[in-house]
Amino acid sequence: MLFLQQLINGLTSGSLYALIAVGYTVVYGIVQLINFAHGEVFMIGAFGSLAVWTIFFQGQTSILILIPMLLGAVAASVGVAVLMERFAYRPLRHAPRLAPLITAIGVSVSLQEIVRLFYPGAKSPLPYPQIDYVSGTALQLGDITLRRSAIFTVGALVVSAVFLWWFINRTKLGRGMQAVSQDPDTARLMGINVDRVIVVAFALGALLAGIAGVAQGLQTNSISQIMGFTAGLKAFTAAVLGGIGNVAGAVVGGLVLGVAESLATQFIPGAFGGTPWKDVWAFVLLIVVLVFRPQGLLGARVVDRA
Amino acid sequence: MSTVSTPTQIAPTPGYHPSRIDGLREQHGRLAWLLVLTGLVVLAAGCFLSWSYDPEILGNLSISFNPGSLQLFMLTAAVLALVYALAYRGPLRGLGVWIDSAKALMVLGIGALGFMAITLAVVAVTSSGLINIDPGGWVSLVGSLVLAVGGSLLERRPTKDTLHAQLPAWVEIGTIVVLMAMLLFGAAYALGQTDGNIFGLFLVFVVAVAWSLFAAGFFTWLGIVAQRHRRVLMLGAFAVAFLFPFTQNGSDANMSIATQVLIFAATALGLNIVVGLAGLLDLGYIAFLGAGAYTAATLSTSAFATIGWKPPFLVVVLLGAIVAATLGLIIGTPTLRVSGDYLAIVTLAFGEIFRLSMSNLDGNNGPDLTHGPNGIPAIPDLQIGSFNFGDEHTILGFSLGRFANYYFVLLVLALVIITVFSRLNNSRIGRGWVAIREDEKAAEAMGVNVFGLKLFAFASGAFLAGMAGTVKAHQDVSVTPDQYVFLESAFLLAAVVLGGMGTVAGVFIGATILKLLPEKLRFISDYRLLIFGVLLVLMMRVRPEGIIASQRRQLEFHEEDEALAERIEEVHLEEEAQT
Amino acid sequence: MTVTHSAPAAPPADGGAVILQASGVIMRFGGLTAVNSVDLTVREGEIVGLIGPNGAGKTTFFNCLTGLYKPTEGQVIFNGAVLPPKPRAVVLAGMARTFQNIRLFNNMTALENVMVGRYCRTSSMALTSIFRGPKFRREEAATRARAQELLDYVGLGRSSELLARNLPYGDQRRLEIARALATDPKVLLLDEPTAGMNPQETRQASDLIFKIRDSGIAVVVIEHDMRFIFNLCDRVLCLVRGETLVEGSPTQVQSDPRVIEAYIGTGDDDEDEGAST
Amino acid sequence: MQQRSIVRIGVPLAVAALALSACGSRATTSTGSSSGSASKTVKIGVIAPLSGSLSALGLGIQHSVELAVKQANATNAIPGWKIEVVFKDDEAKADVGKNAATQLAGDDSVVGVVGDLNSSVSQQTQPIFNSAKITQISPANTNPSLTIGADAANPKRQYAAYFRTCTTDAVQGPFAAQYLIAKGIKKVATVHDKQTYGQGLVEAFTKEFTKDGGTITDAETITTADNGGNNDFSTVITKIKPGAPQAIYYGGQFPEAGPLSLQVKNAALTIPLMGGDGIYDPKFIQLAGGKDEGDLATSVGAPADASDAGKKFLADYKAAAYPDESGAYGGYAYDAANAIINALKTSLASASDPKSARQATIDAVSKVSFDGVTGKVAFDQYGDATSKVITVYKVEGGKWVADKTDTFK
Repeated sequence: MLFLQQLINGLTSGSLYALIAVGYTVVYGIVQLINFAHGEVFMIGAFGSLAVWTIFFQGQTSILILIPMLLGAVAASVGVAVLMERFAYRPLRHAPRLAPLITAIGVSVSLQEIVRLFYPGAKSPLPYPQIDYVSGTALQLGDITLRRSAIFTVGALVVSAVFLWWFINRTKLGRGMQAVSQDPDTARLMGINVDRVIVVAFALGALLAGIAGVAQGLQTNSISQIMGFTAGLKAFTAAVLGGIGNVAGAVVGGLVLGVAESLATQFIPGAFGGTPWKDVWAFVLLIVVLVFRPQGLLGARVVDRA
Repeated sequence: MSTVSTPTQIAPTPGYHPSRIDGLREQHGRLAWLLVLTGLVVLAAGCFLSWSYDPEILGNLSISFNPGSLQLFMLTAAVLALVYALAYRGPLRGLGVWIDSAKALMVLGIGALGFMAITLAVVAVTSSGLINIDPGGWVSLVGSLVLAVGGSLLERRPTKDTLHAQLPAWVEIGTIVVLMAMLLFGAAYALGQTDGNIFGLFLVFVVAVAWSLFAAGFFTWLGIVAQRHRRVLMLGAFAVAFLFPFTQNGSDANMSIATQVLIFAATALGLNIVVGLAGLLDLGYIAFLGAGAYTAATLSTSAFATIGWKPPFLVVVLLGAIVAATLGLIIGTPTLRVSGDYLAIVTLAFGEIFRLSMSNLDGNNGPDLTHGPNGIPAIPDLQIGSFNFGDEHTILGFSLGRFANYYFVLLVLALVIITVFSRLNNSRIGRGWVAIREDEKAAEAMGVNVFGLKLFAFASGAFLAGMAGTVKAHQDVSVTPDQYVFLESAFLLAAVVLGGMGTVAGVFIGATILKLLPEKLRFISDYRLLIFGVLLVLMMRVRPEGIIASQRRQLEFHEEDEALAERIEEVHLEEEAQT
Repeated sequence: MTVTHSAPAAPPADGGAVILQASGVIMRFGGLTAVNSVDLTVREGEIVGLIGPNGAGKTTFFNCLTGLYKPTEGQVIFNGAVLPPKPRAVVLAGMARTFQNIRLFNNMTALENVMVGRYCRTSSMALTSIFRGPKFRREEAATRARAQELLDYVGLGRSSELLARNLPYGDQRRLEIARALATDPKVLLLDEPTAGMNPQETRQASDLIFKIRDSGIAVVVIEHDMRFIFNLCDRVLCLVRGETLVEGSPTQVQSDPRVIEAYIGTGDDDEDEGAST
Repeated sequence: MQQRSIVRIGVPLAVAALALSACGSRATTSTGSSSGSASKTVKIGVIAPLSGSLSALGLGIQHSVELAVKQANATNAIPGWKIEVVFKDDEAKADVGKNAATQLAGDDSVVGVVGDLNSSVSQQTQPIFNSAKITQISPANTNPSLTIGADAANPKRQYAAYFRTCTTDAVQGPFAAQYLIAKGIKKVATVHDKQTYGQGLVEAFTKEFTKDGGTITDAETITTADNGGNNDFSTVITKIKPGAPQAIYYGGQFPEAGPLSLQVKNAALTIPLMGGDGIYDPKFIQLAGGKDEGDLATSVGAPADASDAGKKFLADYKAAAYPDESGAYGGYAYDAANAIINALKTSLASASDPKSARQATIDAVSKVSFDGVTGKVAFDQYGDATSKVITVYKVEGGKWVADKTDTFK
C-alpha cells in the first residue's frame, strides 16, 4: 500500500519533471544547447499565472479561472524564452561552446533576480491561490490518497504529450524541426527558416514549462524565485535519463526519476536513506547515466559534440 | 562602445564610406585642435574654483584655489589631455607618430564629461538643488564638453605600430615601476574611501584615463614591454602586493577583503587550469575549496573537530590538498567518457553532492564528520612558533592586524600557485593541454595522453584549491556547508571568464572585481546578483575571452578574425627576434 | 558486386621485413559495413597506396589502423605485436598519421605543433615541469631543436613562428607531416596528402614522401590523384565498398578493368566519409 | 510591497527632478558640522542581512535599533554623548559578515554591535568583535554552541563579548513538548529542515517529549527551497500518516512550514502543526492557505502587545514610519540596543573616548537588567538571555493569537 502511494507521489512529481524536461530536450535536439536557464522559464510561468490571478481574480477560486491563469503562465514563459533566445543565445550560435553555457548561467541568475527584485513581495515565497477541484482536500480511494493537484499535473502531462506528438509529426513546423535537428545546414538549403524553427523549439519548451509552473503552484501552494534552479537540474537529469534530444525519452525519464526519488525516500533504509540523501541519489543517478549510458534509457541521436 | 574599443577601426579600410563626422572633421580640423586646447584650459581652470556650496559633499570641493581630491583628478585629466594635444600638434610630435592622440582625446573628453556630469548630479541631489553647484563646477563641465567635442572633431591619423618602437630598456622598466607604484597608491587611496560616491567617481576617472590610454595604443606597447621584462613585472607586482598591508595603518577593514580576494583568486587560478588551460568546464569547483577547508577544520584543535589527530599545519595543508586532489581525480574520471556540456553538468552534480554530503554527515544521516548544517566553528588561529596569527603585530613601526597576517600567508600561497600555473602552462604538459583544447581527436592521434592530462588538470587544480581551503578554514574560524553552494562555483567561473581565460593577471583582476566592488559599492548591494548575471551575458557577447585574455584564447573565440591572428603572429616574430 | 580477391599479395622484390600487418579488419556502424575484411601488409621502406572511390572505406580503414575506431573484427599486428585499438598505443608503437581534412592545432605556431608531436617521446611530468631541473631544460631544448629540425626537413624551417592557421594550404599539409614525423614513426599514414594542391606542390609532396621513405619509414598513402599514386607507390590497394577489389603493383592495378569500372560506375551512391573522421 | 518598490525608485527620481528644476534652497551649512562638536559621539553598529532573501528580517532589526537610539538621543540618555547607528549588510553570508565586522571593529567610535541574524555568520564575526573588545548582542542567534561551546554537558563561555537577547533552541523545543503533553497529545511526528535552527529545535523537543512519556511516531526531514527543495512534501506525509500522530512538530522556518501545514491537511490528516518562532509569522498563515486553524507556534517572551513596553514599542515603531516592518526579531533587536545603551550609561561616564570604554561596556552589559519588550533583559554567565518566558501562539481566525505564556522551568 505504501508502495502504491509512493508510486503515485513519484508519478506526480515525475510528471512535473517531464513537463520541464521536454524543454531541454527539444532545444538540445535542435541546437545542441543546454539551456541552463530553462528552469527559470518554468519559474516565470508560475509567477505569470499568479500575476493574472492577483490582478484579475484576487480572492476567487472558480475552476474557470484556471484557463486565464494557464494562459498567463504560458504567455510569460514563452515570452521570456523567445526573448532569451533572440538576445542571449542567437548571437552566440557559432561561438565556442563555453560561451552559451556561461550566458545561460548569467541569464538564469538575472531572471531570478529580476523576479525577486521587481515582482511585488517576491523577496519571500508567495502563496499560490487555491482553485476549486484542482486543489484542496485529497480524494480518498481506500487507503490511497489522491491529491487533486496530482490529477491536474498528470493530466497536463498527458495532454501536452499528445499535443507535442501531433505538433512534431503532423505539422509543417514540426517536420521542419525534425529536419533541422537532423542537419541544420541542409535544412537551411531546403528553404527551412532555421531561426524560426529554433524560436519555435524554445517556445514549445516554454509552453510546457509554463503549464508546469501552474502545476507546481497548485501542488505546493507556494512559489518563489529560486524554485527554478533545482527543478531545472532535476528536469535536465530526467531529459538525460530518457535520452536527450528524444521527446518521448524526456517524458519517460521524468517519470522514472520521480518514482525513483519517492521510492528511495521511503525504502532506502539506514543512515543514507530518507529525504536528506534523496537529491544525492538523484545526482548519482545522473552521473551514472551520463557516464555509462550517455544516450539515455530510450536512446537519442548521437550527441557527441567533442 | 565597440567603435571606441576596436583599434582596427582607426585607419579607413577599403570599402569604408566617409560618414558625416568625417566631413565635419575635414572641415573643422584646425579649429578642433584649438577647441581641445581651450577645453582643457577651461577644465583645469574650473578645478581651481569651488564646485559645491556645501563642504560636506564628496570631500570638500567648496574652497577656491585649493582643489579637493575630485578636482585633482580632473586636473590630472587636463594635464594628460595637454600631453595628447601637444603630441597631436606641437613639441611632442615625435610621440604623436606612435599614439592615436585624436582618439585618445575624444575618449578622455567623453570620460571627463561623464565624470563632471556625475559629480554635479551627486552634488545637486545630495544637497537638493542645482543651486548648490558653484560656478567652478559649471566651468569644468563646459571645459570637458568642449574637450570632448574638440577631440571628436580632430582628424584621425594613421599611426605606426608600437610593436616596432625602440626605447632604452631603462625607460621601459621605469614605466613598469612607475605604473606599479601608481597601482599601489591608487589601490590604497581607493580602498581608503568610505564614501561610495567618491569611490565610484574614482573608478570613473581611472576607467576614463585607462580607456584613453588604451585608445592611444599605450597598452599595446605596454603589453609588449611587459613581455620583454616579465621578471621585472612579476617582481613589481609582488612588491606592490607585499607592501599593500603597510599602507593600511593597521586597519583590518580592507585586509579582510584583500584576504578574501586572494583566497578567491587562488581558487580561481586552480579553476583556470581546468577551464583556461585544459579547456574543460567545471561548475562544481567550490567543492575543492570546501574539501580543503573541511580537512583543515576536522584536523584542527577546535572543540568541534571530529578527528582526534592534530598534525602540524604544514601537514594539514598537504593533506587538505591531497584530499581535494583525490576528489578532483574522482570528478575527473567521467571525462573519459563525457565531454562538453555533459561534463559541465556532471561537475555541477558533483558539487551539489559534496555540499549535500557535508550537510548530511552529522551523525543522524551518516557518520558524524562535519556536524552537518552547524559546521565546525571555533577553529583556532594559526600559530607558527610563538607567532600567533590572531594577534596584532608591529613590524618596523607598522602595526599589522589579524587579517594582514593571513594576507602574507595567502600571498605566499598565491605565489606558489602562480608559479605552478605558469610553469605547467609553459611545458610539455601545457602544450598537451592546448592541443586537447584545439582538437582532441588530433591530439590523441599524435600520442598525447588525453585522458591522463585531463585527469591531471582536475587533480592539480583541485590540489591548489585545497591548499587555499586549509588556510581559509583558519582564517574564517568556522566551516559550514552553506559557503559552498553552486553560486560560488558560478562566481569562480565568472572570475576566470571576466578576467581572462588562461592568464594569471586576468584571474586576479576578475577576482578583485567580483569581491571588491560589491564591498565598496554597497548601494548596488541588492542589485549585485542582477548586475552579475547581466555582466556575464554581456561579456559573452562583447568580449568572450575576458579582460586580459591569453592570445591563444582570444583567437579561439574569434576564429574568423584574420587581422587579429596576423597581429599576434607579428608579436611572436618580434619576440623571437628579441631572444 | 562480386568481389574477387586477386592473388594474395606477393612479396615485393626488395623483400623487407613486415612491419605492419592488418588482417580481416571489419568495421560496422549499425547495419552498415564500412570496411569488410580488409587485409594489408606493409614492409619496411615501402610506399603503399590506398585508392578507391569516395565512400570506399579508406579513411575508415585508416581510423581502424590507428585506433580511432575499434574494429568490429580483425586485428592489427605491428612489429610482431598485436596493436590495441588505442591511438596513443598506436603512436607509441610507431605509427603516425595525417588527416584528410587537415587537423592542425590552428592557434599554435608551426613549431609548437611539431613539439606536440614530440609529446609521446618525451617524459617530463608535473613535478619536473614545476621545479625546472636540468633534466627539464635539457628535454625542452632537445624537443625544440628536434621540432625545428623537422620543420627544416619538410621545408618549413622559416615558418616556425607562424600560426598554423595562417600558413598556406600546402604548408599546412607539410606541417601535418612534420608533426607526424615528430612522433618517430616507423610507419606513416598519409590521408590524401595532396588534396587541393597545385601540380607544383604535388610534385614537392611526392619528393618529400620519397625522402621520408628513404630515411627508412614505410608510408601508406590514401590518394585520389592517380598519377601521383602510381608514380609514388611500390604497391597499390584498391578498396571498393569496404572490400579489397585489387591489390598489386601500380601497373597491375592501373590496368585492371574493375578498377576503372569502379571509378566510373560509382554514380551517386557516394557517402561522405569525411563526416565520420 | 509594490508600493515600496515604487517609493524606492520614485524618491530618487523625485529628488533629481527637484534638483534639476533649480528650485532647491541653499543648504544651511551650520547644522551639519558645528553643532555636533559640543557632545562626543559613540556608535552602535548593526550587522544584519539588509539585502537578499532575509532582508525583511534584517531591515526590521536595523530600524528597531535606530528607534532605540533615536529615543535615547531624544531623552539625552547619556549626558554629553550622542549615539549614532552604523549599519552594515552581511547578506546572511559569513564572508560578507566578516568584512562588515572588521570594518566596524576598525571604527574607533564603535562600542557595541547588534547582530548577526544567522548563527553561521556570527560564528565568524564573534572572534573579530571579541578581539576588538566590542560588545556583540545578537537578537536572533539560537544555536546553543555560540555561547556554551561544543559540549552542552560542560558549558564553557566561548567569547566574553558575545551576548544574545533571544533564547536558544534548548528552551523553545522543550517548552513546546511540555505544552503538548499537557494538552494530552502523546504521539507526535517530527519534521525538520536539516538546518541549524530546525534540527536543534527538533532534537531539544524530542528529548523532552520522550522523557515526559510521549512517543515520536516518525522523524522526518524535508529540504528547504534554498537548498533545492521543491516544497512538495507528499512523500514525507505518506511516511508520517501510518503512525497516526496527534500532531506534527516542525523545526524550521515559515516558507516551508506553511505549505507543509496545508499539504498535511489536504492529505486528510487533520492534526495541528507546531513549530518555533521561525513559523510565528503572518506569512505562515498566508502560505498555509486557510487550513491552518489550530496550528501552534512558540515564541520567546510575552506577546509584545501584552506588555506595556511591547505596546509602546510597536506604537513608536509605527509612528516612526519606517519603510519595513519590525519583523520577528525587531523586539529582540530593540532590547539588545537598549541593553548596550544602558551599559554605555555606566561605561561612558568616566571615559574620554569610545574606544577606551569598550571593555567597560562588556562588563556593564553582563550586569544589565531591565524590563524590555520581550520580557526581562539580563544575561547569564554564558551571555545567554536569562529570560525564559515563552508564549504559545495559536492560529485562530486567520491570525496568531496568544494561547499561553509561561516561564520555562
